Amino acid sequence: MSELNLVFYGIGLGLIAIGSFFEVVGAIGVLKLPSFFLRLHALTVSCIGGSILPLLGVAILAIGLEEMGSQRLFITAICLISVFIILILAPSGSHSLARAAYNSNTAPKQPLEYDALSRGVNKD
Amino acid sequence: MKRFLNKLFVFTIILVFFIISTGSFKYYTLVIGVIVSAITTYLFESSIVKKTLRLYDVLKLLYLFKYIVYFVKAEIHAHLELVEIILFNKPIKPAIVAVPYHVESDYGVTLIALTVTNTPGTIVLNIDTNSKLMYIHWINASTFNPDEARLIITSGFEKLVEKIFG
Amino acid sequence: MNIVVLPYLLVIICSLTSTFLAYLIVKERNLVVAILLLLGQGIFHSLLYYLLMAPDLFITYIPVSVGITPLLLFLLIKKTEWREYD
Amino acid sequence: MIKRDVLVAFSLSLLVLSISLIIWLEGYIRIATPIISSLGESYLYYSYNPWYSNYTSFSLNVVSAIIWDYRGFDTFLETTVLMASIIAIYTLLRGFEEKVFLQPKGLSTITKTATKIVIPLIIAYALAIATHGQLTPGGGFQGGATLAVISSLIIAVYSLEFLYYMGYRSKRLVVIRGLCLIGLIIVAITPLLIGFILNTKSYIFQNMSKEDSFISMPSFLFDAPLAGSIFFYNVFELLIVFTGLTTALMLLSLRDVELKKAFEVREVYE
Repeated sequence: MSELNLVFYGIGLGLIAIGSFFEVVGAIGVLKLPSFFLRLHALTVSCIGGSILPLLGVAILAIGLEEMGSQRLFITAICLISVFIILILAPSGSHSLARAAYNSNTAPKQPLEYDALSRGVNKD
Repeated sequence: MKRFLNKLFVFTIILVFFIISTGSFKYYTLVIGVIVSAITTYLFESSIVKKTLRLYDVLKLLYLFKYIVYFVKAEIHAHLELVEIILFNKPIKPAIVAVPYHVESDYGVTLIALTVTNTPGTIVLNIDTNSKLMYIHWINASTFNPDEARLIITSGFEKLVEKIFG
Repeated sequence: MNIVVLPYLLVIICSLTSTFLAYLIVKERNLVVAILLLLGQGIFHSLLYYLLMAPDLFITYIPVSVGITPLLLFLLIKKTEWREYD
Repeated sequence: MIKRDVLVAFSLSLLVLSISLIIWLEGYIRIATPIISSLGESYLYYSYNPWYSNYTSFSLNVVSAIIWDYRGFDTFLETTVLMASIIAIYTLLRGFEEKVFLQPKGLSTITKTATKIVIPLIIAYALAIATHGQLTPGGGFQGGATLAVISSLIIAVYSLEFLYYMGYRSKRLVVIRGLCLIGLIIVAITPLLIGFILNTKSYIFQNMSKEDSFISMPSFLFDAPLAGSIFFYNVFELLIVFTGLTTALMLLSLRDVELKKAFEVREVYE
């Protein structure tokens, strides 16, 4: 293994380690925070930090594995495409969850200090 | 041919995705991929890209690069703040604030909303296309005023998004 | 522990957990929650297919169990009632 | 419901444990025994074997070879099973009308735009699974189920009205499904017809040349094995499964206004 590949390998492993830390933080946040809307914020932490960073880590790690031949480029590309798709779909999912929960009044909104949406605004 | 660049753009993206998802680079894959992406482009091109693309739109890739750098910086800040809130019990002040936006196109609005939702600490709750307001649930609100909130949350993204999508 | 035993252990874990979830689905009164649990059971089943070396069934089961079946069941619930009564 | 919460938490922790074990054991997993029955061994031996062209089907994916070549007639009857469930739904809802109001509502702009970007990618992926069914794991049914996810996404995000706007009607879909079944039959009897014209012996559902008949479907396209009729079967099966599942989804998501007449008809019959 050449030195450049070793650098790729190290960066990949480091990104995966940071990602697992954020995953744990997100899980603690989901258990700890008081209301549904606050828990969605913790979910975003474990989505971006906990799944996008490790995917990028795997992509970089796969470039370093020279013995896999040309197949490693496909692994890298698949990881990057998954990152793109998660970046699009995960926030739109949490947006529609929050919108549905707010409009149907199923989740308690407290604690909430200021609500601009309830002051005479039409909901589309 | 009308809107040739649009068709070429969509066609290339789908062809590249097809080849990557099969995991092989043979003539067979290439021929089938060209057929499949031609059909998909014919069906979906007009609904995906509304604007007619021009050749100098390639320069917008530079803004996209700048946008990614900005996005990564914002992500790191927001993550550190959320870690502080969750692990070290930093006091929070949740609020729903109204934030105005000035982007015209659908893609611009979507990109701003997705970026705001992607940064931990802010979630777009609802969007009002008539009065151009976004309602954002903010975990640690420092202000309730729409214009000040816009300066803090979206104005940095919005300048770049306006240059990319217009 | 011999490393050859571990795959069998995994199969046991997956099948036991899907049995737990099946019990919960039967006992659950709120049908929306029951469908979400069914989705989790679908993920376990697809893991089992992967472990038992059936990639074809694995590819089939993911869209069917995660994409189509929940939507069909939600549509059915929307037409009737979302809660069971005694 | 403390007991239920404990069970759910326990199951989820076991899920995480099993996924991490799977990733860790990537190289060691060997659940199937290395001893294979003689029948399975013969399938493995002959499914891609250019030196025995009388027995092979030129398919790298053994499952595809078994499903569409060695037991093709069985699978052909299987594809008609889903038709029975659609006919059952039609009988329950007889008399319904599809009314087009052309005012699609759906979720917010953000979700709609995000879904719009993803839909062509799903189509490309589904077609990649189906057309490479003879090379990698996958095939017609897998691709069709993946493609049907699109219609479920459109119904959930854009509402049923948008499917009408795109030109989908349940009757049209059933007609397309029937045409694809006819296409399957045409592919199946093509060798028989050619044999009839050339006045030699040939079989129905024949793929490669046999000992007593030299007629064979194309075995290679460019540089990859096409596996003869398996490719065509996969493409038709994709359309059959997609239209079948989409019809079921559309019929089950009909609105009350459209079903009003169906209830009246049912009262008359009862």
